[in-house]
Amino acid sequence: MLSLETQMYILAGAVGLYILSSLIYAYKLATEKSVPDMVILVDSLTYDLAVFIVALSILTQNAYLAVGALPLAIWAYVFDIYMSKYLEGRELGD
Amino acid sequence: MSKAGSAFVVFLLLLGIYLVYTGTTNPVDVIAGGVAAAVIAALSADLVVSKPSKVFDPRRWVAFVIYAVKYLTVIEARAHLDVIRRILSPSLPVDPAIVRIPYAVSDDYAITTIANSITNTPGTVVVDIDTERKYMYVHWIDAKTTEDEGARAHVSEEFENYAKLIFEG
Amino acid sequence: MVTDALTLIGQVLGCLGLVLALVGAVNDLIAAIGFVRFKNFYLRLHALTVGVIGGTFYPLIGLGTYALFCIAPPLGYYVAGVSYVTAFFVLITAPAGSHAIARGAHRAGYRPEPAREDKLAKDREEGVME
Amino acid sequence: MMEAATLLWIYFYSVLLVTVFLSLYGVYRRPNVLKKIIMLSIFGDAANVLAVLMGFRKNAASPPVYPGQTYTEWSAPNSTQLQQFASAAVDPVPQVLVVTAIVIGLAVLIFLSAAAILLYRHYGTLDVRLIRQKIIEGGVEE
Amino acid sequence: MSSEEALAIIVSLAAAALLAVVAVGQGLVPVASTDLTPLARFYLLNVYNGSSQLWGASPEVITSILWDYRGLDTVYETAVFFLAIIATLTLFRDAKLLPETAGSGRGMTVIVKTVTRITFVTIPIIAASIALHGHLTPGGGFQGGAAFGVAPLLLITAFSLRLAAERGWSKGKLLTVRTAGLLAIGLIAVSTPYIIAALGGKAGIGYVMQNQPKAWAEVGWPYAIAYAGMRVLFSGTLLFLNLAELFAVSAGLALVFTVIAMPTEVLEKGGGVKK
Amino acid sequence: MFQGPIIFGLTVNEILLAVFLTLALIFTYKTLVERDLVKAVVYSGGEAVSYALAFVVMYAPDLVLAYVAVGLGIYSALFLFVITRTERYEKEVVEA
Repeated sequence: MLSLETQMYILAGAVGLYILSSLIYAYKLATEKSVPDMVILVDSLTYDLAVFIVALSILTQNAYLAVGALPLAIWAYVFDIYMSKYLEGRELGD
Repeated sequence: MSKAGSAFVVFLLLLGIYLVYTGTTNPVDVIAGGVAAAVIAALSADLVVSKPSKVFDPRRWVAFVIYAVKYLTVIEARAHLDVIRRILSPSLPVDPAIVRIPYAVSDDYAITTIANSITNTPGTVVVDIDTERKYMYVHWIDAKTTEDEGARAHVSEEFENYAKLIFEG
Repeated sequence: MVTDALTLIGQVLGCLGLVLALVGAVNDLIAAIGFVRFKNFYLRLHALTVGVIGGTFYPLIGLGTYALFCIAPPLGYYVAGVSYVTAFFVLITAPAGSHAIARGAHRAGYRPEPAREDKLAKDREEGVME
Repeated sequence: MMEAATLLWIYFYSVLLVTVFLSLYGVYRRPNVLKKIIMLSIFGDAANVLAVLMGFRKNAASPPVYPGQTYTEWSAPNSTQLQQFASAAVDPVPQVLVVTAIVIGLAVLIFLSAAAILLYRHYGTLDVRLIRQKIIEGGVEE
Repeated sequence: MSSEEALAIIVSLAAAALLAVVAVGQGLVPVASTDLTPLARFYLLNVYNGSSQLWGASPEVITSILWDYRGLDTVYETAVFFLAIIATLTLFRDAKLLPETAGSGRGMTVIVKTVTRITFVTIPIIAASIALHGHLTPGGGFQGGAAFGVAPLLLITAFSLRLAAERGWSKGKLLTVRTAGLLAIGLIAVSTPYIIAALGGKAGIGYVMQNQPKAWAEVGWPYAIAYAGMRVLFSGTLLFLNLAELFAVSAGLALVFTVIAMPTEVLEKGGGVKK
Repeated sequence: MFQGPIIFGLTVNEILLAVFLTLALIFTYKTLVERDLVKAVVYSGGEAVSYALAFVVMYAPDLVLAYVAVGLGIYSALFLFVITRTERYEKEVVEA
């Protein structure tokens, strides 16, 4: 059983770690050279920030902030699909 | 009959997602979500489910639950610890190879379950799939063997057994 | 009495969820380190998997459980529902996305190097695989 | 010495203005039409964020949505609750404008992309310098 | 990086910093402000205040402003969206969506296809949830429509445009849905005077885009209905406008993507040319 | 209402906002100087994610719903549609 304060400290720690890793991803994204690497970095960044949103919404006690997590997670997948179809060298509607 | 059955299955799935997503179970939401789910299911259910009778088989559900629990706890934890150890150890011990793994299922969902299970365990990623010759090409971070059957025993045999129980037959 | 016990179980589950979220954050950091250390696209895919399943799926489940039991409804249910649906989508879409991008990369000419063997490239050169 | 908060807000405005200027520079100076379109989309996004930033305030703690209302289990708030809500929420007006702006921007970009495809069909290139050269060489197209 | 780019960056940095400092110094922009503008305070205090004469009956301030206080603006904006899509269609007016010319039908691998099947049916239900709860939680017609717009793109990319054509998608059907959405918005916008007339009141009292009754126009849409011991809050016109907007935006986006995803030859030569 | 810790007179949201706006600026710059338009599209995706998070910390969940769908889901597809039909590389700027 954890006290409310401890719970908030744990959440704040998680939020901080997510920000740290997202900064690493962003750094790698800005210095990366090959397209597939960049795409999976955008993926990682997006998934990372989706959890960050939910954690932030619980931490700031604003439930409605969490609504952004789902679009971020789904549309990272959509982005993957476009990019891979482009990399295969085919038209998107093919 | 089959069409109505698949529409019903998709309707249940969509209604479940709607209710979980909105986080309420009050009657108005059930009605509104039900109408929306019924419209979508009537328009595009044949894309998703072709044999609805399979869905109402309790043995498949038991196998699914056992598989889900085992996969999400034991298998994932083992694979995660393995890859995390590789990432954090200073010498970066990797021995990658793209191996060819045969599979013996034919249902789309079974294939997808196997492939997603392989990809979702860190250490193995399905790079390509050949549905005619029934091979998956898997990038393996620590290739213990490059033989087809040996790799299958290491990587996908368990997933395949459960996928057969859940989706085939 | 029974409701007290249920509340206590809920609190314990919620706290376990929080711990899961913290573990997930550490996993995500490790995945980021893996991105830096691995020098090859196909190896980085494994770090991506750690980041997606260990760093996104499990924390979302944990945070959803916490919201379900430790935040007053209806807002707690709302957050929990969003988290669970997001976790479900991550579980089914993320592997398909990595598979698609790996396939696209292999077709675009990115080869896994170093690698002990590349049976896909061999088979495609021989023409058995389209 | 200014407060840290004031400096930070000057930094916000500076960063957004730099983004706006850089994207406008891209629209003006990059030769490729698609690059111009991409930079135009970034320009619109930065302008949107700038608008929303003006409605953001330091002691905000809630989005402008009264929390906890469902279809059936609802009760209209009393004036105390409303005052509390209004003292915590951010400014809704820029957000409303930006919802509109996002959709309009999307429509405009769809049209511009379609036009870019037709431009390539007509001239065989998206480079505005080459297009200009072709127009000069071949006279005015019919 | 060329010297010109460096110069542009330095100039824009300096100009932006200068502008920001001047704007802040002159008090043109809020800086770490802690209070609201009077307009924002008015909206926040009145939108969900049942005792106010000017309330919008919705806890979602943004949707309420969007469709009630600034309703006509939003209707025009939907019309602009409509016209932009019409303009895009006229650029490719000869292209026809036929199964035999719409792509090869090969699509991507079976894994992506199976996952996309599930995703394709679940994105619309998420969009419906966003739109149906638009007056209660963040979301609304635009957001739901934009979310839905990704589903046809996903289907077209993962399978092929051919599947969409074989499933009976056509420009005509999508245009019909889109036009029906816009028409519904228009009808709801002018509905209040007619409702008053139909109820036997004096015609011409209600105004365009009226949601709740006002002191000078005493008839409006109800904001809730009582049924089986519940009071169902649907905020007058807001729910219906959100739904109509969802149909208009999602069908419009699906239409423009099916057109723009056609093979290049069909797009450029028009008609259903054979390869 | 929960306010969070105040660091040097700054709230957590302000600090996060600074981080995300800076990220968006970096991605904008990378988009500007990138000659390969596919990479430019990926960078604009990163920029869209940064701005979406900026909207989150500015308490605008409505805009997040609209903007993520549009910025990451639709713009990137639209640009890739144009790239597949036209050309991938932008030519160097030649001084006149």
